Amino acid sequence: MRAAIVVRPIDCSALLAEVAATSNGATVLFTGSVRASSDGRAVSGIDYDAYEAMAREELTRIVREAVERFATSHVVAEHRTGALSLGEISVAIAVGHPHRGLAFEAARYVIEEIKLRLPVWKQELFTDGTRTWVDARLDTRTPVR
Amino acid sequence: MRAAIVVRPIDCSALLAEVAATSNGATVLFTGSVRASSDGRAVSGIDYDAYEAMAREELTRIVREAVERFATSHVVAEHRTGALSLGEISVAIAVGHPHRGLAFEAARYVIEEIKLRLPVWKQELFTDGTRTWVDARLDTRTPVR
Amino acid sequence: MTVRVLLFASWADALGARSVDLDLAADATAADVLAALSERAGGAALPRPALAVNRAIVPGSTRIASGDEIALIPPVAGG
Amino acid sequence: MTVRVLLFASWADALGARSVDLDLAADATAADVLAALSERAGGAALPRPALAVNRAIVPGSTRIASGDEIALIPPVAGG
Repeated sequence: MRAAIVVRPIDCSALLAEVAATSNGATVLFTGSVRASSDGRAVSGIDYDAYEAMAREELTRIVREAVERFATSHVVAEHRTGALSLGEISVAIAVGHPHRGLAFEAARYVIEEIKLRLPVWKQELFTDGTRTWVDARLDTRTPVR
Repeated sequence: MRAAIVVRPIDCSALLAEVAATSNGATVLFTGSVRASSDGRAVSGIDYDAYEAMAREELTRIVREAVERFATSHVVAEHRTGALSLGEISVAIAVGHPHRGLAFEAARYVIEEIKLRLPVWKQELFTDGTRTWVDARLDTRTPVR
Repeated sequence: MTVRVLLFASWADALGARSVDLDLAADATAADVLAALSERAGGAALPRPALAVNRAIVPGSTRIASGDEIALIPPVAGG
Repeated sequence: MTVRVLLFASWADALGARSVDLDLAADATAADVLAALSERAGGAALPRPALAVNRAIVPGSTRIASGDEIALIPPVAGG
């Protein structure tokens, strides 16, 4: 298992190699990448900001949870930060498992927890020159009182 | 979309590139590979036999179903035949989709249908020199009367 | 009529061939093909197969026509 | 005591800095930190943040100690 916050491009082949083992019959790779449109607006790129020290710890926790829940040590996750162009990969998760059902579930678990918990923020850059921070949980997050 | 029965090694990077598009925010790759053990017995490899002409048509049908059900044209699947060593990939499915939930579901759909419907058979080669055809649906398939 | 039946996996091994030619009555059905092949296999312990005609699994009542592409389909085990 | 608060995303933009130093009472809480920062942001329309102390989100009642690593955490949007 491994978790990292990176500034370099994510290398999916390296992640797949990292979870490869002859004990595994199934491998699932998930990647998230920069889409050309957001809520109907044309996007030119995304800038990712992160609280890197905490994000690294939180991503490590999430990966460890997946390892324990789904009974495989072959889970790796990377989240990239900085300026990403259209189509570039912002997050990648690879899971190797003896059985395919749990490989799918583990990969899904990691990406859902990343979305909920990782202290990372994206600013969408639009082709019209404007930019907006995405506050995905703006309406649902319980604020500190 | 594309479906193929191949005898060469499966190139995951090529499949990922094939489903890449800036309309997609999520990509899921599934691979199945040869495990070192089967029901507690040590395996040295698997020979895959296939009714190639029908398998190609059936895999194309499965991929087309996924394209229609999950609303993305970015679905590719390859199944390899012949003699495979431990760790080699026998089947790979790549899906690109605007949204991650449907990307996962589409990949899962394709592998489950492959397992149920594709006229492909595997013969496990054990380290003790014996070999056995795997008849996965032996107990459940309704025979022709 | 004579039809060629493609064989795979355990059935190909048991019959020692990738295909067999069968002499069938003009009104033969898929079930007749399966019965003829079971007889050829003798007492071999083999999984119960289905029959594909022109690359689709068919019910036993399906009539076989000269020129059909016929294949014996053991329980599949791909992936 | 003086504490440094790390800022990210919309809050870093609004306050024009990646961190701010705050003078706090010795018995200050996480809620006090959030209140002081909201005051600095003035009327800016910003998402309601949480506070992380030593890399974990804490409730508002948590006492701040000198030397704590403190960060303002806007609603996350990674992936």
